[in-house]
Formats: sequence, C-alpha cells, structure tokens
Amino acid sequence: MPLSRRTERRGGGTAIEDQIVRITSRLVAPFIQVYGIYVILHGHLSPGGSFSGGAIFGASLVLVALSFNLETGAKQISHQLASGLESGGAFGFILTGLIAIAIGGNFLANRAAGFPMGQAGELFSAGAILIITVFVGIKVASTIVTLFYTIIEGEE
Amino acid sequence: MIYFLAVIIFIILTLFLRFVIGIEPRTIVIFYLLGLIIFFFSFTVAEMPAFGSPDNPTFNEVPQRYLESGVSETGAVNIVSSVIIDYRAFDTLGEATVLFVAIAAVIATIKAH
Amino acid sequence: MGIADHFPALIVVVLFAAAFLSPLLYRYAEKISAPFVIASLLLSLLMSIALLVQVQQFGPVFYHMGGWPPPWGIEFSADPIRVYILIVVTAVSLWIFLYALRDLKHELKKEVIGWYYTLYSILVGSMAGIALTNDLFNLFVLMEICAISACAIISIKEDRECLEASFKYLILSAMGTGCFLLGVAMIYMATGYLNYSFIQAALAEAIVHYPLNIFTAAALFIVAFGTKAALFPLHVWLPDAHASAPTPSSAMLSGLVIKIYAFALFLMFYHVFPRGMLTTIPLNEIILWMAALGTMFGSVYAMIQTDLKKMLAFSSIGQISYIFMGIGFHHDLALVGAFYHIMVHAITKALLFMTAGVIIYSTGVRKISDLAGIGRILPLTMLAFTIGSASMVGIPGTGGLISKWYLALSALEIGRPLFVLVILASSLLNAIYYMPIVINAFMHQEDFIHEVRPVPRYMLASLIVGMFFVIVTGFFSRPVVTLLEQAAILLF
Amino acid sequence: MEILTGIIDNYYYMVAIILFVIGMYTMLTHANMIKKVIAMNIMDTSVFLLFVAIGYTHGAQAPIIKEGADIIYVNPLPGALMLTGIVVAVSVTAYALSLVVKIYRFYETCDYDEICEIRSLE
Repeated sequence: MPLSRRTERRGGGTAIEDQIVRITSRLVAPFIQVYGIYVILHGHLSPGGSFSGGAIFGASLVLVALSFNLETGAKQISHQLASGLESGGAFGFILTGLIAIAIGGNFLANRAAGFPMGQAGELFSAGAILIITVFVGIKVASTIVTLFYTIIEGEE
Repeated sequence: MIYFLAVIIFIILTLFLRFVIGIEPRTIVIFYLLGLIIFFFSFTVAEMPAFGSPDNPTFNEVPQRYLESGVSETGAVNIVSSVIIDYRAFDTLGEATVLFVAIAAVIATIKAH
Repeated sequence: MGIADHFPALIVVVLFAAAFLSPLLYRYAEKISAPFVIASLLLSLLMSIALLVQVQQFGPVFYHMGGWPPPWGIEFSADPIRVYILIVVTAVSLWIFLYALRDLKHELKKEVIGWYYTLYSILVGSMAGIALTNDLFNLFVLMEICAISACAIISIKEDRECLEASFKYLILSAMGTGCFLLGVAMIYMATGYLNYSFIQAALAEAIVHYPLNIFTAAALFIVAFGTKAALFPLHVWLPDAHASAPTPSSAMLSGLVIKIYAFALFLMFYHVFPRGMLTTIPLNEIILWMAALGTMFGSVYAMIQTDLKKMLAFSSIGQISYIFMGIGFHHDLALVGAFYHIMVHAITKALLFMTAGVIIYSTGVRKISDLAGIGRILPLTMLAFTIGSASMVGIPGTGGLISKWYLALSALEIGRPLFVLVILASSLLNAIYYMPIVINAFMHQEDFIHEVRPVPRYMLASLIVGMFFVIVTGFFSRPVVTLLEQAAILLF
Repeated sequence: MEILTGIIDNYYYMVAIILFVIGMYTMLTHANMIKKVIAMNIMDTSVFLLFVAIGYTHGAQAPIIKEGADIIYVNPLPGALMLTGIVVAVSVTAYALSLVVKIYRFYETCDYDEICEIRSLE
C-alpha cells in the first residue's frame, strides 16, 4: 500500500490522505482540544480567553477534517449541533446579562448584580466573567467549524 | 536652494520610475499621491504624544482604576479579561454578534447560489 | 429600579436575542419564526416610544452598561433626537418587514428566508445601537455589524450582480470603518477617553497640544461616514448595491442604513468635537459643498437611468445630500429640516422601492420606458408612486416640502441664499425625472402590453400604509417639528 | 528637524500609518479580489498596531496582576479593544472570502477588470 495517495473528493477536488499526517493529527487533536478548554477556562487568570481558546478548539476539529476527509470530520460535529451551539452560546451571553437585570443590576453587571465572586486568582472566581467566557468560547469554536464547512461546501 | 534641489530630485525620480523601471504613468501619479498622504500624516505623527512615555494622555484615571481596583471589583486577575468581559462587556456582546452575523451572512450567501 | 430604566439596553438586546434564536426557530418551528421577529420589532418600537415619553418628562437618560460609570464602562444615552431616530428606525423597519414577508417568497430561495430574518433583525438592532451609544469604540463595533448585515441582505439574492454589488459595498465600507478606527485611535491618543462627553470636555484642552491629531481625525471621520452614507464623491458603491438587492433590502438600505451614518456624523460634530472647533476649521464648508454637488449630480445621474430601481438608487444620493446639507449649515432650523428629512425620506423612499417591487412582481418590467400605460392596470400602485414622487419633489401636502422649507429657511437666515437656489434647482431636477413616469403611466394612449399577475392584498396594504404616512407627515408635521426644535435649540 | 526627531521618536506610529496607506492603496487600485481582501486585513492590522502601541509604556509588563509586587503595567484598555477589533476583522474577512468564492464560481476569475469585461460582452 502506498504511503500517500491523492483521492477524489466530492465535487472533483483532491485531498491528501497521508498515513503520517493522519496518525499524527489523530494523536495531537485531543491535546489541542484540552489546551483549548484550558485557555477558555483560565481566561480570567492567564493570557488568552474566550476567543483564543475557542479558536484553538475549533482549529483542532478543522485539523482532523483536513487530514482525514470531510465526512469523517463532519461526523465529529454535525451542522445542526454547530448552529445550535452558536445560537446557544450567543443567547447564553444575553441571558447572563438579563439575569443580572433580574437580580438587580444593570445589563451585563457582574459584582453589582451579586454574582458570586470567589477568591481572586482561583479557577472558580470572577462571577459572570467565567460564565460569559465559556459561552463565548463555545460560540467561537462552533463558528470556526461552521465557517470552514460552509465555505468548503460552497466550493463544490 | 533646497526647493531647487527638491524639484530636481522629483524630476529625476519621475523619469527613473517611468523609463528605467517602466511603471505606468497612472501608477506613478497614484504613487505620488500616496507619498503626499504619508507626508501629511508624518506631521501628525511628529505631533503625537511620545511613544512609550508614562505621562501620555492615555495613562489617565481610566487604566489606573482598571489596574488598581480591577481585581477587587471584577475578581479577574487578568485585567484584559476583566476589561473585555466586565467593564466593557457590551463590546464583547457586539463581538459575539459580529461572529454570528458573519456566520449568517456566509451561510446565506453560500446557500442562496 | 423598574424595568423601564433598562429600556435603552433592552431595545438593542431584544433584537439581537431574536436574531440569535430565529435560525433555530426557523428550523424547528417555521410558522412562528416570522411572528417572533415581528414581535421583537414591535416590542422594541413600543420600548422606544416609552423611552421618548420618559425622556420628555425627566430629561436625557444615561444608561451604564454593567453599572460601570462612563470613562470606565460603556454608556448609552437617550436624548430627544436620538430617541426620535430610534423610533423612525424601528417603526419603518417594522413596516418594511411586514411587506417583506410576502415579497421574499418569490425573491429568495426558501432555505435562506430564515437567515434573512436573522440578518434583518441584527441590522435593525445595530442601527438602534448606533443611535443610542455614547462610546466611540462601541460605535465601531456596531457599525461593523451594520455593514456586514447590510451587505448580506444584498448578497442573499440568487443573482450574480448582487454578489458583485455587495463585494464592492463591503470593500468600500471596510475602508470606511478602517478610516473611522484610525480616527478613533488619534482621538484616544490625544485625550485618553472613548466616551463622547468626556472626549468633548478633554478635547477643549487637547486641541491646544495636538491640533493636527484632532484635525486628521475629523477628516478621517468625514471620509468614513461619507463613504458609508454615500456623500457625493464617495457614493460609487450605492447605485449597484441598492438597485440589485431584493426589494425589502433596497427599501431598508436606502431608507434607513445610509441615514444612520449621516446621523452618526452629526453625533461626531455636535457631541464629540468641541463647539469652537467647527468654526476654526471649515469642516462644515466641505460637507456643505459636497452635499450641494451631490444634490445636483445625484439628480442628473438619476435622469439618465433606464432602470427603475437604479433611478431610485441615484435619487437617494441626491436626497441624502439634503441631510448632509442640514448638518453642514450649523444652524438649528437646518437641523430640524435635516432630521425631518430623515423621517420623510425613509418613508418615501421605502414606499417608492415597494412600488417598484410590486411592479416587478406583477409585470416583470424594470425599464422606465416600458412603464407607459401601467397606471390603468395597477392604479393603486401607481397612485402610491405618484404620492411618493410628489414628496420627493416637495409638492405641498407631502412631507418632502416641510424639510426643504426648513432647509431653505435656515439658508436664508445664515445669509447664504445660494443654497436656496441649489435646493430649488434640485427639486426641479427631481420633478424632471419623476413626473414623466407618472404622466406616462396614466396618460399613455396605448395599452400596456406585458403580462400582469394579480398583486397580493398584503403588498397593497403596505403601500396604503406608506401613502397614509407620507400625507400625514405633510399635513401634521407640527408635533414632530416642535420636538425637533426643542432638541435642536439645546445643541447651540 | 523637530519634525524628524518627532517621527523617529514615534516610529511605531509612523510604521502603522505607512501600513495603513499601503493597505488603502492596494485595496483601491488592485483588481484582484483576494488581494483586496488581504489589503483590507493589512489596513485593519495597521490600526491595531497603532492602538496597541498607544497602550505601551517603556519597561512595563502585561496587565496580569501579581499581588504584592511593585510592577508597572501597560495600559490594558487598547489591548482589550483590539481583541474585539481582531474578531471583527476576522468576521469581515470570512464573509468577503465567501463572496469571492461565489463570484469565482460564476466568472471563473478573481480579477475585477476581467469580470467587467465579461459583463460588458454579455
């Protein structure tokens, strides 16, 4: 079996199917994902945050899709799930802001509205900041994946 | 004297660009216009507050409060995070909306054709 | 604190939330997705009206996002002029959306209609935000949202001209926002603030130390907003974009989107730059002359068009110039005229684009020369067109007269009678290209030869609403003018 | 000469301005659409550079607070603003590229002049 071959993809484009690339990316992808989640969760403690972490996480899915073929990649996160996560992430952000109104602060208030602040410097601290970071991180990751798939499909 | 020199350099540069390098006359005109814009901007740049100096107008009470009481007011050690998600959270909502719009626009454009 | 205190934020947030949820709704419960968007538009309209009542009773409202006071956090502010713009935006977009419900079914593919709702409500939300925000960087973000969604509601139509038009629009508006952001950087550098009121206070001192910075920023702002609002020499993207878009998008873009940028320029001039600055450098003069040229050239270009929608698009260039003229006069009556014109032109141009949409839907005709004799087949539609064009020309009894009257009055009062001539001449030019269409439509002897589809009642109802409001703005202008006069006097 | 020393002091700002003008030039004169999109990014990036340079102070550190230490931190505000700005630029780029993909499908070219030619022939 040849180590590397070019296969026909849907619509006539070609994808490189390479054993080395495949195995490496399969090995590396989970670590990238864990790192992405780490960056999202530690947004209020270290450099990084929602956008960087979400982009890292989304990039790992894109990497898998590129090194295998689109179908295998698409199995990891379906279109419906991705767009649901997007709407959910963005709406969760607004919901956090509205909860702040409901418990007596202004829109998007954090300490003034009484979110639990915790001890500064620990993981579960900073009230609404952590919640919003997670929501935006989810949204960014799904956005990167959706953008990738949509533009690829448009090229067919 | 210096004006005379400048005119000579200008003419030589024009001839050089046109006949030695072979650039189209239209491009040369645009080139000079850009030079003119940069020339005017350079006066503005020269007048700007000095780069990296701690007594710039930007180092006023705004970053001071962020840096001094940011940790106690928002609970985040990373002050950039506390600025984007707490002090100026509405910008980040706008940012999330921009991403959402981009997705909606891309999907709409791709699906429509 | 009652819920009414949060209205400035909620007006924008409700529309964004509706936009985030509408793709899901369209997938799982298609029937309620359109009523859902209508409900959110209606809700924000009602909140804007409540906000107006609140502002008139208790004075300007300032809302601090997240509870952080201005130089640290983002502030929304609502004074009478901003709330007036807000009401115009939400009301007109609600009306256009009701028309769009029926019109989109034959202009777009079925699977993208849900995304159209999303883009539409985000567009309205961002415009409401631009009217309300009191923070320069927030304005940048909202402008970018507005630009992408405005381009997307053009490119959503299955037509390759739309793609090119929206690409051109996107590139030029990206240039506009780039210039704007550079201007913001220069102002931030010199003052250290992003909030309008704080900048205005700090600039009075900063202008002594860094005059070139501020002047460059002002010039960049004129380029930025001029590009986005199609001020005369920067209008190149407008005709393609507005003519090729689906009808509701054309109505929206011509009616509201370009005006919100003109309004943003007004905010820069009257709320960001200090009072004395506009008299030391002739920014007003530049805008004034560009606008004067725009009224003329817009009309002249419109005259030579053969496509109906393209003619309407060029006419928008002429009409937006009136608003810039009102800003450039630097006089309270001129501002009344400009702001009245924002409302009148939003209604009128939306009505005209809707009639064009109805004509295209019913007969498939786009050429002006083929419209002869159409008045006998589509009498109500052409009546709407007649009333709309009368308002464009400024015939008594329509809203167009009132705004031009105030503009001319203030031109006389500041001693520049030349601009009265400009206004008169451009009205005449407007008449030259609008009236032949009306006359040909009704007086033409031969029969109309094209096939005619019956017009849905739903579309006709929206036309009737539009006609009603064009005439109401002509006869009952007093309350709005009083509101604007009170607000304008406070600015000087 | 005062101007020259001013420019040399503010070389960061000057580079940003030059980049901005290059981006604007490429955007307005090049016919290739991909180049236009790249130029748009150059333009945005130059403004980001300018903003971040505004926030810098000589000898200062990144604004992640360490308790008890006596450190000068850089101004966190421009950095925070530019995070938002970068996301905005990414979104615009994504949308512009999707338009280019579709335009290429119709005309088999990314060159604006060629597209105008094709359209005028029809």
